[in-house]
Amino acid sequence: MMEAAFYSLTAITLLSALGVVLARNTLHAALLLGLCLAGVGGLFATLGADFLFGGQILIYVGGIAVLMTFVVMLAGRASELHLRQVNDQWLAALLICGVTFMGMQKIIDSFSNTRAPATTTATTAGVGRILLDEFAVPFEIISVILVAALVGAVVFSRPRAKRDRS
Amino acid sequence: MTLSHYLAVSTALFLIGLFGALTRRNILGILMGIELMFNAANINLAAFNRFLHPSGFVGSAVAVFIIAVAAAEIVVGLALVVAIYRAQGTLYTEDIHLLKG
Amino acid sequence: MTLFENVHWIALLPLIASFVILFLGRDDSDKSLLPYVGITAMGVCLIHSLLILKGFLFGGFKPYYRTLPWFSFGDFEMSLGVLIDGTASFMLVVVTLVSFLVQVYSLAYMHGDPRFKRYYAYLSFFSASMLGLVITSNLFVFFACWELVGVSSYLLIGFWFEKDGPAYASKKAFITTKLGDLGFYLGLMVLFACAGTLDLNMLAARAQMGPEYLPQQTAALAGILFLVGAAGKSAQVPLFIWLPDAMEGPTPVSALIHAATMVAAGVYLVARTYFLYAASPLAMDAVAWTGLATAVLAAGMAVVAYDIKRVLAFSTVSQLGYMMLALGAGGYTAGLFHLTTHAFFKALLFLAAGSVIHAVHTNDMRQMGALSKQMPSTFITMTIAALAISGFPFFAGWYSKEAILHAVWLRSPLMWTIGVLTAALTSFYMFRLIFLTFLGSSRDAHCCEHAHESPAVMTGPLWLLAVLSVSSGWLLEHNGLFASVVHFGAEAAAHHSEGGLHAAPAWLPWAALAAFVSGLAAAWRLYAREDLSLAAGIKERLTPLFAMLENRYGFDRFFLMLVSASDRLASALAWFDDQVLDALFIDGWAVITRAVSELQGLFDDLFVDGAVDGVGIVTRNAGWGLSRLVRGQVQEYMLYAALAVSLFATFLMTR
Amino acid sequence: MGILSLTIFLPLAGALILLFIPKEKTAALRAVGVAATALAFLVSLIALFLFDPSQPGNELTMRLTEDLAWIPSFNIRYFLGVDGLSFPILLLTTLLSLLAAVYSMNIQVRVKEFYFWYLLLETGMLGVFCALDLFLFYFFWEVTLVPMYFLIGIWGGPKKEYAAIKFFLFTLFGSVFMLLAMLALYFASAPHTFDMMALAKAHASFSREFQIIVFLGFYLGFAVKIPAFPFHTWLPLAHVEAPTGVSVILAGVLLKMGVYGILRVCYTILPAGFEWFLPFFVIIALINIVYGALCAMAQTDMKRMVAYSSINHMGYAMLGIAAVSSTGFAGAALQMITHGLITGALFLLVGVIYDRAHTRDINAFGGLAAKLPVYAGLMSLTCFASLGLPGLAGFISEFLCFLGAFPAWKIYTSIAVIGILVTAAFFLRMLQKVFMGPINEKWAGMSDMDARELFAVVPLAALTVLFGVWPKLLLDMMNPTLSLMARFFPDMFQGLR
Amino acid sequence: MDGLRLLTPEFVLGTLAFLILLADLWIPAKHGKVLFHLALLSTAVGLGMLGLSFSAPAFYQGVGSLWVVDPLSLFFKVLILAATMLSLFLAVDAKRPDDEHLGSFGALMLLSAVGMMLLVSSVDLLLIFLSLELISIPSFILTGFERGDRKSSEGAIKYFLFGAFSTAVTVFGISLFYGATGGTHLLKPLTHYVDAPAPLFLLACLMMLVGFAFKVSMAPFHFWVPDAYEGAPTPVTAFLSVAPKVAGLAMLLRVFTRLIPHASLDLTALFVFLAVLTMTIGNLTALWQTNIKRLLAYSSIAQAGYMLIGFVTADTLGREGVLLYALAYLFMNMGAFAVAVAVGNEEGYELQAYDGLAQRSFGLSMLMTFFLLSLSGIPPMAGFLGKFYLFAAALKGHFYILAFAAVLNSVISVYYYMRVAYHMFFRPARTQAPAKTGLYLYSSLAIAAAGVFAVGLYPEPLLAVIRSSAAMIP
Repeated sequence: MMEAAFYSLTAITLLSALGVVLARNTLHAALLLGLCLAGVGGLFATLGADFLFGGQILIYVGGIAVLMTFVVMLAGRASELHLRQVNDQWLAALLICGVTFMGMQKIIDSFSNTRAPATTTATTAGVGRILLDEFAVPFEIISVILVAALVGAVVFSRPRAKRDRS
Repeated sequence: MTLSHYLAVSTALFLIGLFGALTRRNILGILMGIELMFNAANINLAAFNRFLHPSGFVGSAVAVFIIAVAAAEIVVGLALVVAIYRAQGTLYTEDIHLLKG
Repeated sequence: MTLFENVHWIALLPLIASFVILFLGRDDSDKSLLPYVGITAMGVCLIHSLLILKGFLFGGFKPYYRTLPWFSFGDFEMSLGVLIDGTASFMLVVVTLVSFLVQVYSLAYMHGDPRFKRYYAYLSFFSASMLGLVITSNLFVFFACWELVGVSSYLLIGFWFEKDGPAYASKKAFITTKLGDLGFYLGLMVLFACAGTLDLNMLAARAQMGPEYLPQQTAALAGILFLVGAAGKSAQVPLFIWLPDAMEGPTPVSALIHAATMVAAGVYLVARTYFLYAASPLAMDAVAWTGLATAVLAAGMAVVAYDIKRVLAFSTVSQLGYMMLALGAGGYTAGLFHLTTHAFFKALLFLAAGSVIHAVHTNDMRQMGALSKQMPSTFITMTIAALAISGFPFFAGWYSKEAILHAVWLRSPLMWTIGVLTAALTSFYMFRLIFLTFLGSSRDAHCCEHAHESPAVMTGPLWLLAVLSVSSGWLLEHNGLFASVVHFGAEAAAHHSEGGLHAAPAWLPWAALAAFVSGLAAAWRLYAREDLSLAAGIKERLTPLFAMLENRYGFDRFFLMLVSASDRLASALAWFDDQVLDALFIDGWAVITRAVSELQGLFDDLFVDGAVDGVGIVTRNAGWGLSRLVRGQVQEYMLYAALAVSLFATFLMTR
Repeated sequence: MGILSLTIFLPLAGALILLFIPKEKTAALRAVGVAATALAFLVSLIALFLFDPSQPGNELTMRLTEDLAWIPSFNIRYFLGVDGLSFPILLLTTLLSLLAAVYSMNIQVRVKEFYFWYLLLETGMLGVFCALDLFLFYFFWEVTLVPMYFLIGIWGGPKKEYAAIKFFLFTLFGSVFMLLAMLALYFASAPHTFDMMALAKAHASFSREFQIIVFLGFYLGFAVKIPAFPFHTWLPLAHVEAPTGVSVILAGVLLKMGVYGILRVCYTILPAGFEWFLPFFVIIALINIVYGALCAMAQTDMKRMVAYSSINHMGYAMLGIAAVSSTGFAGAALQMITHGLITGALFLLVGVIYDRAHTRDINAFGGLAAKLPVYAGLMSLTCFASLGLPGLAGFISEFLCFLGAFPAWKIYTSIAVIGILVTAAFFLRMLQKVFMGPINEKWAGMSDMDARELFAVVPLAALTVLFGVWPKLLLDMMNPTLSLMARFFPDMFQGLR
Repeated sequence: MDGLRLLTPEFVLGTLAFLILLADLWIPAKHGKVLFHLALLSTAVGLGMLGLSFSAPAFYQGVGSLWVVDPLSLFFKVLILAATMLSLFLAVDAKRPDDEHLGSFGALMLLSAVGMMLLVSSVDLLLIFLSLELISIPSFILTGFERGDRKSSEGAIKYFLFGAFSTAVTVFGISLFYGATGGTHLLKPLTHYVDAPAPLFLLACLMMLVGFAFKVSMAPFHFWVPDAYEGAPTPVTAFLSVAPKVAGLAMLLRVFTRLIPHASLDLTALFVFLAVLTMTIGNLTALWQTNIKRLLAYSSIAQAGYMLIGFVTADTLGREGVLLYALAYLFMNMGAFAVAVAVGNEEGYELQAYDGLAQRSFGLSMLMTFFLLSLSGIPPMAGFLGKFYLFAAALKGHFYILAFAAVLNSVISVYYYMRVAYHMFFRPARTQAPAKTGLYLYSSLAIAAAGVFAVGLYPEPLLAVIRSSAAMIP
């Protein structure tokens, strides 16, 4: 059961991720991103991280992916079908990725016998507690960061200035 | 399921994201790639929390922060993208080359 | 002994006079009275010198030596000092006398020259340097004066600097003598390194203490190096090349410098450092052979010269060779005796030649002829001088040459043979000069018809010198007067001078006389007539020989080649410095940055472009170094970062 | 405030005053500039009376010392003092600065900046010769760079910018290694110090290998400054492009910093390193002498020729040092002074003719002696002094250098005398082409030297003659120090003795 | 949750930033400058609070849960606020297209500064990560603040993309770190991991480093620097070139020399390489620049390379060197940017704008020369002493290659620094009008110049402060 869930979610996640980076149409990519993020959420669920699962679905899938899609549609012309969505350095990038994966293999293999302990705890409460206690200051900071980001959004989306210096 | 499986998935996701970030010609594509990389980290955190350090919640908590930061970054990023698109009508990186040398 | 205590004034007075003449008075014309300052100073010096000489000859003066510190360096001290012995006292008289006469003579000769005053300043300066050289007790000061003599001769030879000839000649003279001076310079170092002093008295004392204090090699080395210096100044082989050119200077200058004084400085140097040569047979041989070679080679060149002053110049070189030969053969007294007598008759020859030139405004003997009637005084005095130099019995030159040949015979009959041959040549070319100039027919009417006798201020010195040329030999030889004052050490003098007379065969003087007569006869046969075709015929038949003689045996060409070679070397080095060495440093790091950019280009071509479009390597990599790395593509930046991380990771994981 | 500080900082004070004078008031600016240098000169003359050259004891005794804590964290002190080696150079510096400042009154553009940089430069130079703390030494050393950059770059000749940056980079290149070497010494000493005197006392505690490496660091800094082959290539350009007054300072003083440093730092603190390097050093000296002279001979630009002759002359000083004997040291120290005087005068004189003719090409002139007797006289005097004519200062110093070096390096010294001949050759050729021969009618209207020029040149010429006939004046000041220095390491440099 | 009081200055400043944001809504654009003054006031208040922390160490210094406040962090906080203040000075007198959103500008700068202040105190990876984000996000926005300017947007997007990218790598590293140690805290005993680092731990450290390196513009993570610096409004460039860089260095010093010493990870050789690479790339590339901001950007990369020396040597001397250099760098770089602002207001930022500046504004060009000379390490300016300190540290720690490379680099750097001087002094002026400056610009110039000379000429009092500031609690 778990294995089936894991492998199917993995397949969804990785395949849609490949779609995100390879799709010629940016809109497709954005939609696949949503799917991929949902798949990751599913993986969280298989790990028993239900708080994370909720957060992932709400924020990522419901927020980020949707926002991304909007922007893609907004910037319609830019996401038109394009001859090529991949630039000149794909070979180098591929090499880097391949080499890195082979390097990571050693680390990944070292955990091939690590299985999950039997007991799982409901994480939501625990995470909530830690956020308000040990990580209270970071929690404050994240709110400041979000405000700053909002200010940024406001600044950037002001109407264009009268004169263009370039 | 062993930890290796999850690590393999996260690594793969990370590298796919990396590949996307390095090769997409469209700024939005790069952004999406970076998002994938963030998610790979989150999988790691959740998996480590579950497999190696089940007694605490630090991993999950950190993942929550990462999700929030990613959201903040996306907000800024998308605002910038929109601004650039309005100014220049393009989102292709090779068209954005006033600054170089 | 106030004579001795004030002896340094002999050098200082003309020096002061020189500065007075140079800096006082704005009038540079011949109206200026300042030259008389110089003449007066020289007169005083002359009297002083004569008094000293008299003291040595008749008053039993002992050599005088006094020093005072000049400066100290490190652990050593350099002293200023005077060392007056018999040799120096004779030298003093010779220099002051000739200098005085030349200054008087120049009053007329240089009359009308725009830089009349400066001429006298230079003359006084020269005399001062020369006298300083004579009296000093320290080889370092000797060298200093030696150089100053050189520079004043530079100024005097180049006195008419508006003309290219003198300008060139003065430079040539300076450089050539400077080349010799390097030897002197190194010699000083050799001696100083060995003895820690350059004081002549101390060095001589050291030499007498034996070879452990002055090793034979050191003595030989220093001696030969000094000989090189002397060869430069005294125009010995192979450094004689400057002297003929130096005739571009005013004739009185030639008389002063190139006859009597400066060129004798080399001989004087050898004489002053004779203890070195006495300690080293090798050095002695070097001196002798150099002298001999010079004597005969220069005589040969004198035979073919037509410039009246050049004949005299070569003659001077030849006679200086004679003196060197004498010194090298151990005839210390003989050499210096010849130096003294030669100074008189050679000065006379030059001044007389100057008188001729003054009259006819040319140096070329082919344009002269039959001047004896127009210029009787000059003719007579010059003939006297010619007789003296050629060794006419009982004239001054006869005595000194006899003494030399004696000394040389004792040393080596071969040298003697060549010496006699040279004497014959001397007689030949001297009378060739006399006959061409004063007898025969007037070959260039334009030159000769206006010729007239020079004024008394010029002929006066001529007559005085003529008297000396005739009498000085007998006066000094008489009773061994000269040898009693001028000798090297007690035994040496006895052995070489007096003792030698008994060892030589009796027919020896007759051989010299025969040489004189044959030379005179040959000259008479060839040149004492209106028709010179016989001489021309000989010249035609012996063209290669004449060509060689006229080319001065190729020495000039050799040195010119040396000069142009060093010029070329200099240009090559300058080019190297400018184009290679400099570029190496300046472009060095440009090369490095370019190499870095090439690497980057390689990387680009392999990975970034390789897959799709090969933008030409050339266009991409031409130039801008690392900044090409930043082409404004953010993904490239990321690529480099990712590459770095994966490289570092691989590096970390695999070690 | 000690008298050395006063000397050093008077020019700086002048520079600061200049900043408050409007740039249009050129007369006032010039007056302040010259006055500051003159005051510094006067103060240094006063110091001459206070200076005691004697050296009792076996260690160097510094005179007129000032010692204040500056950066105690690094044991860095404001430590000034002079001895028989540095004090004459100090006097030379103030004198040349004054004369060059007077000569530079003909600068017409940007007078304020000129004197500002100029005075700053003087402060730096004076500091270098007084500093007894390595840090302070380096501090002043670097302070000289920047003003020189601007002085060459703003008021120089056609290639001034290139020359300026080349000078800057070359010198900095050398000096940064000096910085490293200095730090290495600091850490090697116990207790850590930059005090040159203390370091010299501690020299035995540094291993030979360490000394060699540190020596090379210092040498690089000094060699560029001297300039020693092959680091000399900045010199011809910088000298040629710099304005006359600055060339004088450059050749007269800045080059001395290198030689001074070799003696003060390399020799006293790092004898083993110096001993190791000596065979190379003497070869470099030889190359400097012969190569410099030959390069000079190939030049047709008078200034360039003089510049190369500086390379040659500094070679004599290096040769003197290579002797490691009191005689050689005396020669080198004297050579520094005499070269400063003579080459300073030469540059001034070349400047005089350049101001009139706007060319320095030797072949462009001819027969000027008749037209400009005073100029010709001074020029000949200076040229003869430079080629080592007795009676003029260069002769004594040159001779002492050779005399000192000969016992130690017979072959090299014998070859090096060729330099004398070549020097004579090119100076005489220059004299012949410029002053002799038929007059070039183009320059018929040329005027002889004016009062400003004479004021700048005549003192130098007079001193050249004075020290030529009476070198005792200088040597007595130097001798105790140099003899002591030569005795420093009785059991080293055996091969030379 | 203990030790919140230690962060009082940060809280106060953050609150003030929010107040300014609010005020921005109320104050009309034409009085926008008031907001700058408010921001300035806030920095002054922040500095005051820091003064308080200095004066009452028992209360305001100590170990908190995720943070520590020790002399080292306080020193850097002062530095950061000073940089912020000077940048705001420049912002007041810099030319702007309009006066809108000036409150946001000031507030973002303050927030970024708060992030840096947190960063230098952090001893927890989560806090470090969030501080980095708090620095970065306002920085992105500030960089793109001149929305009319395409260069500004372009700089911002490049900065953002590269920043987000390196954040992603860092986050992955943090996740691995969590996996290896079971937490994000750095204060708990890590000896087990540090003494025999597992591949996982090593990789974690390496990937985390990417984000840190990005912040201090360590090569090869420096590529964003010139683009962002050129595009950003000049006061922002000044801010970015100093504050985040020194903050990042402080964090590196704490984390990788004390908590996880790089020597024990055998990473020292790598850091030597990176330090050399950073200064060399910075300097060599700067040689070709014709834009003053870009030139200063590359120069700032090189300067970071010098500061890394102290990080590599990881001893007291090196740390003191970093502190001193950071302070000197603050003065000299701020000074240089102040001049750049003054000239750039009318003439732009190409080097041609500096042609003949000496004839137009003599004082300005002199000051610029001094700042540049200080940057290249010529006495008697502050930069020399800083370099001296760092070179000394390198030699003392036997990092000869590093010392060698550093001195060679400082020679190379002179070439381009002096090229600015070449334009100012050697080229003829195109106009005669002096460059426009204002009171604030003058004050910042004066402060910078005073700092540069005071540090260079009489550093002893300062060195005492630095010695005491080099102390770290953990």
